[in-house]
Amino acid sequence: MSGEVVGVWIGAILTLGIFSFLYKDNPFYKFSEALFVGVSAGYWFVVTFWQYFLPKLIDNLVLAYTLLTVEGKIDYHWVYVLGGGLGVLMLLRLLPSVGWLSRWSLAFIVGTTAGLQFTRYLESNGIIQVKGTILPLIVGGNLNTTIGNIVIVVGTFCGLIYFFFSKEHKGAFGGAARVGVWFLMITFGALFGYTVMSRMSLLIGRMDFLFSNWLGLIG
Amino acid sequence: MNQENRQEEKSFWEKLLAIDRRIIFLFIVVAVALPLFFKVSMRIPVTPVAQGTYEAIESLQPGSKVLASFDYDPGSMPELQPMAEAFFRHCFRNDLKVIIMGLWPQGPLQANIALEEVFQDKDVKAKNLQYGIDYVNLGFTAGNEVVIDRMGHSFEESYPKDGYGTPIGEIPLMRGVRNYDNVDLIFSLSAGYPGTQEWVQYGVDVFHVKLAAGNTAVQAPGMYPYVQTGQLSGVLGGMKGGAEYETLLGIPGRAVRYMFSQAVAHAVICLFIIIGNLAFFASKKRKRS
Amino acid sequence: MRREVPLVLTAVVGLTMIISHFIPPLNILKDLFEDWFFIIAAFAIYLGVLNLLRVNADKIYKKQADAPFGLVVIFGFLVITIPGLFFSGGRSFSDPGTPFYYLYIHVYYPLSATMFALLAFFVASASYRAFRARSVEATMLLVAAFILMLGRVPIGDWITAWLPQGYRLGEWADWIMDFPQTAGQKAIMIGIALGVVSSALRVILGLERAYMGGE
Amino acid sequence: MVKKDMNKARHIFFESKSTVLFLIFLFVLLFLFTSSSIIAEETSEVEGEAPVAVEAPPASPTNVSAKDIPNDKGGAVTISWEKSADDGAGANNVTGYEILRSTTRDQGFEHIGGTAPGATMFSDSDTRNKVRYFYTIRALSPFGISESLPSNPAFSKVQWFNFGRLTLFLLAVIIGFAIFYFISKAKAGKELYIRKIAGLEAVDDAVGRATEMGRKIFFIPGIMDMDSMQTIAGVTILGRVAKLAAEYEAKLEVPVSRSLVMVTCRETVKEAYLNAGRPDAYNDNMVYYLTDDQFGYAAALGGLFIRERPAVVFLQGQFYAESLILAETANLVGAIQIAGTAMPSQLPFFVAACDYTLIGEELFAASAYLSKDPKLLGSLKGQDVGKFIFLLVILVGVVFLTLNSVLGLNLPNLATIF
Repeated sequence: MSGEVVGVWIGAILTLGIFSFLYKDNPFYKFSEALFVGVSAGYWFVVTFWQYFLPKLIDNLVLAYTLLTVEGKIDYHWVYVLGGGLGVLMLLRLLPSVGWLSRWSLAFIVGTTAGLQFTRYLESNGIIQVKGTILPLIVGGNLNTTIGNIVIVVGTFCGLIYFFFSKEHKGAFGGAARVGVWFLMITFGALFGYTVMSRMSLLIGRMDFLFSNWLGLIG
Repeated sequence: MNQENRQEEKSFWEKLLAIDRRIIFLFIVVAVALPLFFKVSMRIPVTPVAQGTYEAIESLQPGSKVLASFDYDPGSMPELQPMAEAFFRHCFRNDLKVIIMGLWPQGPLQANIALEEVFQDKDVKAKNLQYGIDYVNLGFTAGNEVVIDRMGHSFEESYPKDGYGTPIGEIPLMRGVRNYDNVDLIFSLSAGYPGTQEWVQYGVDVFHVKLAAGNTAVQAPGMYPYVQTGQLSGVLGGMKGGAEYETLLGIPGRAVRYMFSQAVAHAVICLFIIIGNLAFFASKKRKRS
Repeated sequence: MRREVPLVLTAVVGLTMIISHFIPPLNILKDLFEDWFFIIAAFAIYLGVLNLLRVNADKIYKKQADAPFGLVVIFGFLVITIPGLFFSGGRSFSDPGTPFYYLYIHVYYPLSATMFALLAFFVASASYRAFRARSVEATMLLVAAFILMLGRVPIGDWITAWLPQGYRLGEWADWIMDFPQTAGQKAIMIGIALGVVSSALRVILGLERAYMGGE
Repeated sequence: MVKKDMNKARHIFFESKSTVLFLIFLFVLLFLFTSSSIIAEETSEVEGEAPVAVEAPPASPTNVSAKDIPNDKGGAVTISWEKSADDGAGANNVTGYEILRSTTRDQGFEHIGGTAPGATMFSDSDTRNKVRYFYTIRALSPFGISESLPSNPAFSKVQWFNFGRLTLFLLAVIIGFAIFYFISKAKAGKELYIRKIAGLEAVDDAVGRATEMGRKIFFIPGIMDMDSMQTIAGVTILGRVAKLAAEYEAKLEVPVSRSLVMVTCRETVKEAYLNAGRPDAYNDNMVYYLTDDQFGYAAALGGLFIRERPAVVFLQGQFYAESLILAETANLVGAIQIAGTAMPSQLPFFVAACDYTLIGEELFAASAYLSKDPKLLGSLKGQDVGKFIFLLVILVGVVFLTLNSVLGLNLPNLATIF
């Protein structure tokens, strides 16, 4: 038996192990699930080691060290010691007495995320989408575009009104907010349909694996 | 279970509502698996957004360079792999050069899996494609959207070497490719973060590149506003999107074959919602009276 | 020290990231912070892994009922890390042909794909037992979902074949996606953008500090 | 309640005339500045024509021009040219272009890069600032090469402000200013009005019902860690729910999936019980950790729901695929469900299966609404100012374009200015 064939069998057995949960919770499922938890943790461990830890931290420090020993100059790359230091602080959470130090690293992460997202979201999800909503409501000779533009402008406008918090939803304002909710609901309906589509596709993929790759029933 | 005094026999609807969910599961197994055994040729309706992606690639001149970002993992293979294969077939048929990269560690691997499949084709084999001249796989670089941003200045900064350790300066295809100005289209295949949305925000909005995409069905609806504003040329949504692409290309593949299962599964879900609601309202009415 | 340093750090880093978006020469600081971000994120993943191992080692040590599964978790972890770190050719560890790649394709992939495929079954049972047209809004949602689910597969066109071309279910689905759905998505996107902006500002200014554990 | 004096409150936004004037002023500025900094660029499309085989070098590229790339930190120059007459037309035999650079006009040109046929642009991102460079372009073909005349001299320089992002900058300043303004206003004791949020009105009743039935309340703060804004919002809502539970003497349980979330939730719930005057009723076991694993967590919660048959289930935070498993199980045991998340792909399942759902931004508003913290309420108002500006731009822009289209006027297109 070649490695490939063994591999397909391992895959098939694990697939059935997870699916057995649908009948009821059982040791076979628990085994597969525990294996999944372990393997995915290990997978990420290996990937982060080779692709983040080594190139971003170790390589930079090695460079700094080499420059120091070979050319005797103190290089800018030494600042990566600070980054590594913040990383190590993160691990201190495991020790209750100094666990609070990990807040420093968390603060750094939160700060960078907040700063990056601030400008990005305002531009791409805010300004550009607003620009894209500025459409003429009447397009001569093209009924479809006319209706489409009206729907987009009205929907976006009313949807935003729904999210207004400092004004009560009543009167014309409330009416607009209600129209906004309808648009949101249609959007959710579409998302619902697409999510179902996505999940079914995954199941089809697994079924096809079992019937064609493993059992060879489908040509 | 909840033992109330209402021991009187349950109505048909109540019994139906209390059905063991394993029976429901069984329906789904049958609905998905059985159609796999039939070869039914269905007419696949093509959506305008899928057409947009197809056109974006079709309109490129032979020799143009396409940067393909593979941002997904095996979890989304059934949805995105058919698109990946169709994409490579399309590019090779039209003599486009493909530069593969990944923002997800597993992405470039998925590209290799798709390439292996595509190279089995007779037409593709006949072209005798060469690594480094017709296509190149730069591999993965950590950094999410930051990579997109930095590539705007220089590809080499983010990808000094390709996935096999060759400096990109030594790869013929990469000669003269400094940044986005030197590629004609970016194709983003993505299953989440980082993915098409980041390509729009950090690539299109900042460097004004042309972008087409293929997404999982969960993600696709969120891309429509970007298509409407023109930030994105088009989007293929899920396995269905893959089937549309295969149809447009005239090379029906796996996604088209799966569509029968998909269709039956959708119909079954719709029936479940209808029956569930009928049963719910019927038994509620009865309780009230 | 416990409270002040993190607050100052968040503020300084956050403001630098924002300002450098407008002042090109400051990009160098932005790049540096981004690198640090990934270093810390890697450590955060290690923290999670260590936590997981500790919890499971605990289970085994205390001989809890599910101790054997604790052993499986640790086994699974080692089975992929040892080849991945030592026997898969260093940095090209994920190339086809390495042991790591083999485990990825034949163990990790089937497990993760099947986990998500389980959701197909849960969608089915939830659609039968939980998704109710309980209000006008929920009804609109379900109707839109119906049109999409049927319209996106050939069944939709087949049911509505009696309608003229251009008015069949598939085209309804296209129309919904292109217009009302796009409009709704835009409203949500713009709303979220403002939500993110204001939350980010609160965090940077130190007004929102729940992430540090309590007020 | 929050809205004691509705009329007064409604006016807060428009009340201070100077604020409004200031906003309008900034707004006008924004238009003026941006309209001057827009550069429209067009790339030409190429049509393939039947080739005419001529065995001679191609026509040379023309009109080579070079200029500094605007709004960057320097170190880059962009070069553009008109393609060879034999590229895509004529003999149609150009196989690519080569870009050469020199610091003098006549000699010393060195290869710095190449492009595919059809290209008309290249960026040289390896320049020294304030050094003058000349560029020439070579058209390559199987039958020889031909070189263009040198370009104008160009040098790269550092820009201290990215004018391409001026709109963004001004908007950020305005919204930031508005948030500041309302926070200080709220701190000064001004009561800010926030509209009713249906799901939150139901919280009191739900907690009361749990007490009546003698069943538990479960609060699930999502599956993400404390660095997610949604988890933070969820925890704030938990504080309010815990206080009510303490007052009504209902039984509250908070199973979580992250250790840091556990620590935070414990502190929050403890404080709420203290504030309600029932510190004795609190114990640490009310908040406990299940597992980090997504589906493991969902399965464990499913088991808990079935065994305990809670009266109320709160799902408030960041959820992913597990959302529908949770909603279905809670629905099955007949619990009242109050859900809230800003994850668009999970919202449909909550809307279809739960009694009340907070949608997107409402989740963030809820934490402010319930906490009545002036800082949070103030920032919500600031957000509304942003929304107001966006709505105004859309409205004015749409009216302009529509008038243009109907009456043939020539009003400015805000989409290109904004």
